[in-house]
Amino acid sequence: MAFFTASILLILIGLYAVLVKRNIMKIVIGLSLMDTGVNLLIVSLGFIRGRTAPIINVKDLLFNTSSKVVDPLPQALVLTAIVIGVAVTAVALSIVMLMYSKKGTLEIDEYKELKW
Amino acid sequence: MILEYFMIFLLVLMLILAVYVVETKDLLAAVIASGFISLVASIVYLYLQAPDVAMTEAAIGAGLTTLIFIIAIRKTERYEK
Amino acid sequence: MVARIFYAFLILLGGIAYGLLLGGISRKITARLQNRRGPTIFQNFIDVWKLFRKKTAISHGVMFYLAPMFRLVGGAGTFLLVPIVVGHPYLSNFSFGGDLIVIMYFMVLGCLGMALGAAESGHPHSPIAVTRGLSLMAGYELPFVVSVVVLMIADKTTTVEGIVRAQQGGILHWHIFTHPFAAAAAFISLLGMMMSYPFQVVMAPQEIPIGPPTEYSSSFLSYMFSGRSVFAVAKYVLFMDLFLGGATNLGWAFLKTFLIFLWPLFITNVFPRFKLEQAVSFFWTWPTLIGLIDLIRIYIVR
Amino acid sequence: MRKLIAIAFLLILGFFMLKIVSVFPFGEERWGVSRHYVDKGIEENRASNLVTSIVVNYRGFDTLGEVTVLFLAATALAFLLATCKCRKKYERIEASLTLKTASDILYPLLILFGAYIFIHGHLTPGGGFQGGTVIASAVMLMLLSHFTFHPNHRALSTIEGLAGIIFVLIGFAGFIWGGSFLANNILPLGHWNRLFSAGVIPLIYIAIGFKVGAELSGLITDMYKVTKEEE
Amino acid sequence: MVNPILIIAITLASAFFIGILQVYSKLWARLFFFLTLVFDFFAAGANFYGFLSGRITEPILVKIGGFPPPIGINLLVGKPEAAIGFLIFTIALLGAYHWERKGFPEPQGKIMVLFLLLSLGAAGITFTGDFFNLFVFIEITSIAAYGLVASAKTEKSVEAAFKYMVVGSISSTFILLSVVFLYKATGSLNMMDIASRIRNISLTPIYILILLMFLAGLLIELEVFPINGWALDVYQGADPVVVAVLAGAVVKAFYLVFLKAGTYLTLPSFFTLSLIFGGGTYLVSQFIAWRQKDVKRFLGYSSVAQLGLLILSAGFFLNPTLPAFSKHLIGASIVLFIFNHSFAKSSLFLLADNVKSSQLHGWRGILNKNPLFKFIFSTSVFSITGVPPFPGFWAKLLLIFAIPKNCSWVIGLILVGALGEIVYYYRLFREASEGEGEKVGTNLAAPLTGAILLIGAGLVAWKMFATQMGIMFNSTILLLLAFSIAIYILGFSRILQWAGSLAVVGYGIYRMVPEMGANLHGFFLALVLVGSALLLLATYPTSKRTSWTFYPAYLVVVFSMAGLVLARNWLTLFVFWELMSWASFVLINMGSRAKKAAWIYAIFSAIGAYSMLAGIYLLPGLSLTHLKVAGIMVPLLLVTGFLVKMATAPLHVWARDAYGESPDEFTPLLSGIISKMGVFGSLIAILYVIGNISSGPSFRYILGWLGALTAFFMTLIAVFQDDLKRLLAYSSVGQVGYILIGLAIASPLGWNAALYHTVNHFIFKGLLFVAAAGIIYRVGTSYMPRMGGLIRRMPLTFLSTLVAIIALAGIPPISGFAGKWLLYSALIEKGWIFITVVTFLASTVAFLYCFKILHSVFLGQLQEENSNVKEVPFPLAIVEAILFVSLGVLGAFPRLLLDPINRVFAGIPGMESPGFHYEKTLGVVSNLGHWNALFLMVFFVGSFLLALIFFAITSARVKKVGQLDVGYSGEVPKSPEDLHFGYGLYDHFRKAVKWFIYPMVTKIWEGIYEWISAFAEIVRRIYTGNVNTYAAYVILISIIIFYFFTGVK
Repeated sequence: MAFFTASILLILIGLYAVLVKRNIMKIVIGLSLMDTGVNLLIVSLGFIRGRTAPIINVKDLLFNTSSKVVDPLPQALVLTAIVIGVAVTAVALSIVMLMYSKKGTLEIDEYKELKW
Repeated sequence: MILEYFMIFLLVLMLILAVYVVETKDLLAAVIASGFISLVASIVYLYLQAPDVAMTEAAIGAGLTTLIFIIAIRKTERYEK
Repeated sequence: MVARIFYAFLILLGGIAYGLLLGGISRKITARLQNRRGPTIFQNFIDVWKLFRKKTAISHGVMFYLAPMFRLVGGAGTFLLVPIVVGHPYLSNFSFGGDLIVIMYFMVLGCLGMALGAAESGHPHSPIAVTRGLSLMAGYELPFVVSVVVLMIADKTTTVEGIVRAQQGGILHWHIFTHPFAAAAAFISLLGMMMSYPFQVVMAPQEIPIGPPTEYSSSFLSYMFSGRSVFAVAKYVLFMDLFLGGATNLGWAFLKTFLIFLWPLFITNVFPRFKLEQAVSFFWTWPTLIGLIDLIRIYIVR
Repeated sequence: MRKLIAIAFLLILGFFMLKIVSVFPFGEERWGVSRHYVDKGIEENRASNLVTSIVVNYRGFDTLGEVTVLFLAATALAFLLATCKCRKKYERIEASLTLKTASDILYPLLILFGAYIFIHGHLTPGGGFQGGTVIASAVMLMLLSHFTFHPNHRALSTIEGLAGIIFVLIGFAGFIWGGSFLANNILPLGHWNRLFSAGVIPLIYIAIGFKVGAELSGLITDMYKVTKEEE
Repeated sequence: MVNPILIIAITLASAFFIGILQVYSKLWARLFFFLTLVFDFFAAGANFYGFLSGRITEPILVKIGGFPPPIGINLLVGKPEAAIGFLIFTIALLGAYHWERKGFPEPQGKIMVLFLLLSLGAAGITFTGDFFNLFVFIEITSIAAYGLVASAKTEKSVEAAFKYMVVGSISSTFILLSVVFLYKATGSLNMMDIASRIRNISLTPIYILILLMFLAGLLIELEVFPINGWALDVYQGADPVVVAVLAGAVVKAFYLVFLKAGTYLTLPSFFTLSLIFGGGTYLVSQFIAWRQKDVKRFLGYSSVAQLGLLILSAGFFLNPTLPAFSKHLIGASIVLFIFNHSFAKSSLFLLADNVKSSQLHGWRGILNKNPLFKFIFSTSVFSITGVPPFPGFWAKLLLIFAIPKNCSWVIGLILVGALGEIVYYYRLFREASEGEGEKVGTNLAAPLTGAILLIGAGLVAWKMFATQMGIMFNSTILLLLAFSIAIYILGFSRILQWAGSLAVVGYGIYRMVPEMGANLHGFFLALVLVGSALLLLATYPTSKRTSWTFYPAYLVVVFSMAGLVLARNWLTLFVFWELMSWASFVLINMGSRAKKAAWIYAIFSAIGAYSMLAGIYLLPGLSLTHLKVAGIMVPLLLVTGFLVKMATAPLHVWARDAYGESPDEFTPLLSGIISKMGVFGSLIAILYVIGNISSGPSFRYILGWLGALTAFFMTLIAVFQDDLKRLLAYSSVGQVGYILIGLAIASPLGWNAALYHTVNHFIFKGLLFVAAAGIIYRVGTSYMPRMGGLIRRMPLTFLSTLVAIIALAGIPPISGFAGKWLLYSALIEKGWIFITVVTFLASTVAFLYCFKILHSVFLGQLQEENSNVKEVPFPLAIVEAILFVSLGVLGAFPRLLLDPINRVFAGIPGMESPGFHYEKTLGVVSNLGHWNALFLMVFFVGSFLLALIFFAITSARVKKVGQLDVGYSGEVPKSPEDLHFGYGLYDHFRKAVKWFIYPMVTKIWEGIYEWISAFAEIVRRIYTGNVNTYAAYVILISIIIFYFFTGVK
């Protein structure tokens, strides 16, 4: 349960940065924090107490595998999610750099041209 | 049992670091700290029997992400107003 | 039919003569009231004849030329559509041609003709007078319509004959007594129709010399004059039919129309003049309200 | 005030999330379709690493998408920063000789290590993505230490493109000869826990390794080379 | 059939390949790019066609890796997926082509990859049958979209991209989490599998919460209010091409996911949720666009609103209690909406790309300089706002009639929103057609294709759904409508077009003769066709403009009116009604100063049409027979629609300017015949619906009062008009008020009066407007004080005008009196005495403006600048002559018209006896009075001639004098200006009635408009432009959803 709580808190802290921080770089950092939290949560969801990693490198594991390993699917999903996360971060950072090159500031208040 | 307490310690550490990341004015420090969070997370993944994820998180989350953040901060500004 | 047309022609001539006579009488009475001698009561005949005999007449165009005919036909038509003596083979005139609605709209024809001719003259006073006249008409029409509708509803007919028949059987059956408020409204609006004094805005002597026909002269004017006279008589007869129970013979007709004729005459000599907007506002309030009393009564009782 | 409102919102949101996860007790067994992956995985794919088995075969289509995402990110970044004029160049300090020498030595080693990771993706933890990242970190090391290091952009693009195409082509091969896209029955599956086993899985992971390595290297280079013209 | 995996794999491979190729050769990269898109287009098209033609019946299931569904990922392509896939690649191809012609931004290779992967991602979203795979494709789409949105690299575009990125990340986090939770809860990621598993588990609040989380993530992508700030910013800031693809294709893919989620996840509150969010978004967005000054953002509001409507429809579509037929209709409507919106909105955004400024004032007048642009723009706007025969119209119609009666308030919501849409779209229309604008870019091929696709889709929808809805079209009418459109090609020569139009109308009359006059429908048909033919005759010479569309639009109006009166079914009537309204909108908009008028006309037309539609919806049946309805709502709604066209107070606000400023050659039709369609509608509404409700009599009494008040106030206001056409406009409105009174009486006499006056009003008002057109053509102004004395130059026009005016005033012996007489008789017989009084007064006041027309235009002094004008052109003179002769003949022989009217009514129960009979001496005799038209005519003409001859013989020599030769205080006036009394006619009267002519109703309408705008202005402020706020809204809305729809407290 501690894992769940911690990862949810991580998500929330990340979201907090998105909601409150006025620096766009900080917002991107918050998003990446959120990603970390989400990944942690997913992996914790796949965990089964007392099981081993889903790598069948010992003969013993070959039989009756499902009673011996943790759920590999969430891990596979997280693998994808992490890569996607870094991709989003990269694009986000390029957008931030582009924004900075336009106005020379990272303050969100300067980026309110589009509204209403 | 000790392992579990250690894990809880790590989780708390992550949260503290996360708060630091959010609240510090120094973006570079924040990025380094968030990389550290990923590193801690990868240890946690090991505990959760997810070596693949642990590797990925260490390589991508802690390494690559931090790196591109640092580059981006170098190209923009280091301190939050 | 030929006989009928012939008599109608005679009656029309009589009507014109009566109208001119009444005009003379009115001038005489006005003069006497103002401590003047005044012209003779036949002065209007003299005027018409004099104008008619003038050597040249000035015309401003086709409509200007045709307007007096319009005026005369309009007046004559109105006069001939109103029965003088209901049921009389000749004195009921051409009342088969139409009912009260027809009469009320036909009345406008003469005015329209005159307005057209006057307007074509190109004299600025003419349209001023015409617009005043029309505005005033919009004013007095409302109380008049209220009372007419009262009568139509009360008698369940729109024909003049029907209304007259409904008043038979004694003086108290006259609408002036059975529907006094409606009658009052109508008689007040008669003041407007006759352009007697408080409502004398069309031919305001100080402002517009003689009203619409400013540019008219000689024989044109004589036609105009005749038309106007017979038009006035038509209205008196109409009022007689509507409110005073009609007439059983010519004598009554003369008497009643003369009485009606006297009413605006006296008012004329007592009151000062309204401005136009005052006149319209007046008509749209007081007489209308008075008429509405009877209208509402009818609406409820019906 | 804003902070308080934000915290209130987030706490409520967190409450709901906690509510959800509270029905899945931590560490408890709860199998879904993955039971099939676990029980039949070796039989069907012969890859010891079940995660790899899932990532590359059962849910290989996701991975194709994932590769695409990375490719997309690299492309988008290259596109966006192509004309970006960011902050002035830092005064660059020439790296020390130690660093230069060490990175010269480490560079091939790191690349080799990365290659090892993705080649053994079906046997040990790690795979194309992790290996690719290690390769990219080698490139980064060189970038930092050598002032004049310029990865060949054309080569990088070509490698990443070809690797991607190879991935798709392997899928097509499955489509043509194996009956369905990405089918893992066109090559002999081999024996469990051997390097040459698991059919197309290692091939795909190698392609991914190359692709990710090239992409991330390119990405880092693109970001790193963005400079503002001297004013 | 093309395997969907091929589409995705080949696109992917070629994206990678372009990545290589672009390094070496841009040309080859570009070539390859288009090759891929074309392949995709044809592949997706083949699938869609396969489904449409029935060659593919089962959904295509693709097992990737050869694993059966729950194990492996699979693609599932059914009919909807195929449709959306086709749509995505169509739009993508159009967008790519447009971008190519405009020039891709550098580096080109990269942007092409992004573009390709964006469409690929959307297609993946559409095709996939697996939730996690969905997430991956959403991410592909999103990242490509972030890059593309920023691609313009302007300050605005990167700002928009950033906001999009932040909110999009939150959304995908929600989706990812909920997918994983779903996996934990059900043990599967496959959509179908989850659907079957979820049916087996009880829906505890926690499961619902998971589903809601997924939905919340989706709702962010679906741009629901108020978490759509990012979307609007994207619409405003990004390159229009990107926006076209986003709004046209990508969003539709998300919408399909929404539908699938509703189908597979069996969320109990799905209906409520989609109703609240869809309906709310729709309604709010349609109104907050009112004050928007930026065209792209404004189009964004519209997109958001359309999406809201789609979400709302989804709620109904997936409602299990819906009958099968309704479900079918809603499904069709959703498809139509999607296609309509995609094509139209993409076209509009691509058009916006051609205009330099995206500000509203930057669009000023651009339609007038760019005919092709105008065509595309009008087509798209018409389609979006739901004008027949475009798909938007059918979509709206299908949707409305599919919604069950117990949810009828939703209809209200939809229609009110649609009204808001009309207001702002036609504000744009107005702005864009006002004045002379500048040339715009010529990159129009792609939007043109979009517009053509729209038309095609509309016709297909017409063919597919009209009969299903019970809409029946007379084939002759359709043929004639086709001819009308075909007339367009004669546009190079105006006279040819005119002659062609006459031929078409003539042919129409020839074909329609058997239908004419037999009954009510035939009566109006005769009026429409014969009347229009006459008025058409008078259109040729007065126009100096050479718009190719005038005659086609004119004919469309004519034949849609013909179709309208021939309709035997309320819906058919409605379709033609809309066609007529919008074709006449086009015509009104041709007036050079009529842009505002056309706008207001559009708004009021929409008010009328939508309330009519709501009324039709509430009717128990659609055929034109006696229908039993409860309550007053239905008749009220129905009649409101017709009253708008009759311009009855308080719905008359549009009339003054629409009549006054529309092209002179069109106004006769507008006043003479189009307003009569309102009469026709009210007549059948009273006959079939109002006659059957218990409060019918009092309802009719209110209608009567409306008519009387309209007649009175409009007449009064007409007196003070100085513009000829505006005066006639008010007069026309007032006259139609009389007709309404007659209709409301609903006695034989009253309806006789109404129909008589209908025809008569057409004759004299048509004549007056034709004369006005001729006069304005000759004199060059419609401002009456600058005319005068024209009797000397235009005797024929004067004569016919005079006769028309006498008819208008209702003075015997001209025909106008008949209507008056019948009307008063009916009123008095009915006992509506107060209405009688008001009506009488109104017709008295009418004399005032009648004189004004005659005096100001024809009499008085001829102005110097008009001294050389000629008689009106020959065709107009002919029409005038025909009409004025018919006025005179009808005046003498009213039976020529009364007999046909009686024949019409003979078939209607309760109306067999006309309420009057004929006698030899008394003429027409009613229960109350009589009137002998022939006698009056003979008497009048006879005595007039007699008097004239007598005068001519006896009177003195008549001397004609010059126009300045008047007795003027002894002075000799120098110029006509000194003498002409034109300005301020009736100023004295104005003082007397100033309280009555205060434009209260106009002020009220303006007040409503201002109030809504101001309110919208306030609501709009929630889009602060700050990304923190946007994120906060997302969280807020999510927790609200979680709180209210799960039961977890």
